[in-house]
Amino acid sequence: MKTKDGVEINEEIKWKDICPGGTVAYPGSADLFKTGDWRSMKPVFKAGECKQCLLCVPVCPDSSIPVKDKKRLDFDFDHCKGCGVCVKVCPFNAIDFIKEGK
Amino acid sequence: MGKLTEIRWHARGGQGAKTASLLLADAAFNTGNYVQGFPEYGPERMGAPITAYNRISSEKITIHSNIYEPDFVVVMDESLIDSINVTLGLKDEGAIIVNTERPWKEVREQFKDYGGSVFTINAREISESTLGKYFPNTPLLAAVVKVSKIMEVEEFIQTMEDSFKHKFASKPEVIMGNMNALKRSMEEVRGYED
Amino acid sequence: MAYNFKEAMNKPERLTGGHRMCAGCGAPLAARGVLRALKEEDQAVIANATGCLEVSTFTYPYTAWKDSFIHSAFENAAATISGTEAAYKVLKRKGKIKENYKFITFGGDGGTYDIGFQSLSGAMERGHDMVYVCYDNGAYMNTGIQRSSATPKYAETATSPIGTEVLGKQQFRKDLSQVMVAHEIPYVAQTTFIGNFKDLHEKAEKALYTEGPAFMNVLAPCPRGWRYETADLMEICKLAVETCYWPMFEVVNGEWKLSYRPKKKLPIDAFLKPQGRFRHLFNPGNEDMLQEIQADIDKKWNQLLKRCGEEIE
Amino acid sequence: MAIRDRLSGNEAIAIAMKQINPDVLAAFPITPSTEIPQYVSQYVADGEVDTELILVESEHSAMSACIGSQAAGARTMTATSSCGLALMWETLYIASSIRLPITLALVNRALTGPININADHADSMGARDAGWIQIYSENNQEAYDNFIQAVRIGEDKEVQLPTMVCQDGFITSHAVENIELIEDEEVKAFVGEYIPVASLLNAKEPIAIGPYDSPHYYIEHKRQQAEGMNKAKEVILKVAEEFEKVTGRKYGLFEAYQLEDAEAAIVIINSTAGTAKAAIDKMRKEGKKVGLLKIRVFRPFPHEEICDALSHLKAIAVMDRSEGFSSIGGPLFAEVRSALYEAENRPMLINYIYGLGGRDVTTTHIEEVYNQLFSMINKNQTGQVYRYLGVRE
Repeated sequence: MKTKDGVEINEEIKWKDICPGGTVAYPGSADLFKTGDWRSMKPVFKAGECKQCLLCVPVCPDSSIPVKDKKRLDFDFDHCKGCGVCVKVCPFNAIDFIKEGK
Repeated sequence: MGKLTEIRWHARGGQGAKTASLLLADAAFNTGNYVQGFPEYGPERMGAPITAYNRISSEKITIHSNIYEPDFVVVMDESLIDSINVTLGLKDEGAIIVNTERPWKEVREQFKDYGGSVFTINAREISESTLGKYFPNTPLLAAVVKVSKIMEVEEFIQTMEDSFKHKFASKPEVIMGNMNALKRSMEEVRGYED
Repeated sequence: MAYNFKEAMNKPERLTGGHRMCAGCGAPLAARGVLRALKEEDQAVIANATGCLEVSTFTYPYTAWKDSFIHSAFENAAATISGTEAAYKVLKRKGKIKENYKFITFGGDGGTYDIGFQSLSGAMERGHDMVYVCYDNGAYMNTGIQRSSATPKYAETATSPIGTEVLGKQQFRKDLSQVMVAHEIPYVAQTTFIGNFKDLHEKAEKALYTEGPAFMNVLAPCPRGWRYETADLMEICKLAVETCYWPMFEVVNGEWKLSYRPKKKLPIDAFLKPQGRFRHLFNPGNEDMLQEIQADIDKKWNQLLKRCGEEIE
Repeated sequence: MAIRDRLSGNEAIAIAMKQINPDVLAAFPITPSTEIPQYVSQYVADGEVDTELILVESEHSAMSACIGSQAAGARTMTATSSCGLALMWETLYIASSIRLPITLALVNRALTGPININADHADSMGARDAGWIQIYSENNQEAYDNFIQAVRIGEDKEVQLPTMVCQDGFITSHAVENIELIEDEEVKAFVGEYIPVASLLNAKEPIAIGPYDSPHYYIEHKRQQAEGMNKAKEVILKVAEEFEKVTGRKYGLFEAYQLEDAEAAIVIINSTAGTAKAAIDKMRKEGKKVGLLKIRVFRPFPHEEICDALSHLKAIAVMDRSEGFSSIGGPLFAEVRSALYEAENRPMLINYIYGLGGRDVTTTHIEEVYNQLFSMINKNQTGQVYRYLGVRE
């Protein structure tokens, strides 16, 4: 992510270059921040079992169940924190919940 | 600094001393003077004694303090005389103007310790007979101007007429009443036993 | 507009992942749920009171919000957005802005029930065209779980601890939704996350597209503060509703309407038991505390039924 | 063509607001600034301005609404005094840190307690580190002129900071005096159109304002903010120069009155400077070399310029109309003494705390101060540095 003047915003940025007032002109830039490594448990999407009821979609606190053409895709593991709420709401046991790294 | 005239007004909250000081400032301003008009700095409560001030000068005024040695004092409510030393600091070459129905002699007697001139004006009578109601400001303004000579009487009358015409455009009777009050006050303000 | 679940889910996300809320937090569900009710073509400005949601969704330089967003302080989110809304009105009038904007404020119970209550009350009274959404997790979670006026009676928090003499918070929670109804604003709703989010969605839609101020109180469980397993979020919400701890209702121009009536009201134990913050209530000798809570729930439920013109139990 | 008029300080600010025609005014009444939003409310009621009023429930909300509004790209103003400014304290910092050029008319009044409604600089001095430009006014004319200039100063691209324009409660806010107003069209042309650097309401570029800022970035943001204040000095002078072209009235960072050949001087802020000028005129006639430095811009503080202007003096009294409870003097004293550290020959320097809570200050008091300075010069001894003027001993 860069400032308007094209300077990369990272912990090396100098005071003259940093965004005035901390105002950020990149809506949704948190997408670049990966919270996937917070996971200790991991949901596993079983596409074959999924009936595309989408009940798992609104319960995800991390907006990590992408939907395209009214069908859910596999998890966005860049951001999924492994809370397991989706696992519990799935009426079809289409999401497994396993230890991360397995 | 050119000729500076300082005036202090005594009244009770709600009687219009602040307005009177502002009207005097207006009149003096309209006749080309530098002016200040300000109330005693603080809250104004109905009935409580209040003070207002005027500075009028031919040159720019920079002082921003209260007035402790006024040239003129105006007492809008004579019941204050018993409780407040209204002549405090008043210059002997100056004068005090009291709004009263009593004879001049009696009032003069009341201020026997004051070495300057004492003037009286019956603002109530003048106001009620010309305006039908008690609005002491116009008579008192006229009295102050007459006594203090801070502006030419002709100029004063002209500027007041302009301002009444502006303020009461739709009420010619009010303009007329005020002008009558003004002229009568100029004649009836009393400074000598006559 | 009738709720089409799949179409709602198909809308582009207006709150991205990559924010730093706890795993399993309820607050982002409230934010996502409300934002989904926006028409896609409508712009929004979101204000946020200081709190978990705010510090986690906008940590420099990462914002999780796709819409314009402003945070100024803890107690003034409603006042801040009222300034933005007023600016919009005048700039629109002057022809400087073409787009349609909606103004939404999110605040936790701390920023809403307590420190931000004055600014909320003022903004509602002034009649700004805005929606204030409280995500109520029943304590000051951002500072480490201290009691708020939304904390339920006898709940354990860091400032209402379990001691030898005193067990948890000693007061019942403030009924903020009712206080907001007393402001006589066009729309007040209380809801939480149930099933396919129809209730939240429809209420958000009404709140957003009713002219004037609207208030939504959304129960948003906090697994850390309430001490339950993160995966149980939806179950906890369901129990809150089925026990009538958190009834769902709306008040449209002063008319109360119950949104959901449990077929059989569950005893309050069902909601309290899964939560560690109430564990002490289930120790022998504390039965009277449970009874007291139940009696309070029953009383308030009946009051609500009456207001909504429903048959009293 | 200048318009000759007579107005109170509050009226003067209100007229300036009317001429500027801001997009939004958010305010809560507090004596003695109350009249300002009242007048503007009347302008709105009479359709004389396009301004959207937000009549909030507290000053905290007033500044919060100003933040929300200015961040939305609207030119925004407010007015307050005393405890009102104190209640804004938190949000003053927020406004300046997110670089919002809000304009605030401050009518200086003592802070409670005990409660007192009269002139005193405790309010603005308490906010001196909040990152706001502070401009002070001796009388209604300066309040008016400063307020119009403030809009330009704060909005300057190099500055992007909020500005408060201060005047003394009651003493100038409620006193009617002569004033020269600028024609409406000239004011409009002078302040120009507000073009925000970024706006919440720019659909092409949504922004996020007010982040959680970690230690990795916070100090860089503060350093950058400080640069805005550093740059403000030259912008203030540039704007003053343009203002002079329109009005013929000259403004600098401070005003030096009879200072050039003076031996004894006072440094002072706001209305008492006028009283001091009258005292100086009198004493000059008596052959006494007395002068005055009146602070116009307190933030940014013009250290070098003040040092240059004062270093030739023999003795100086710095006059503070607020206590700092530092036990060595008020805030203005601290600044002036610090500025004079760079002087080769430092004048003797004392501090007077004066006029707290509206205690009246006359020319006699000012003469007393000069006499004290001459006594110091004669004895070549400073004596007590931290003094009170007009307190009953």
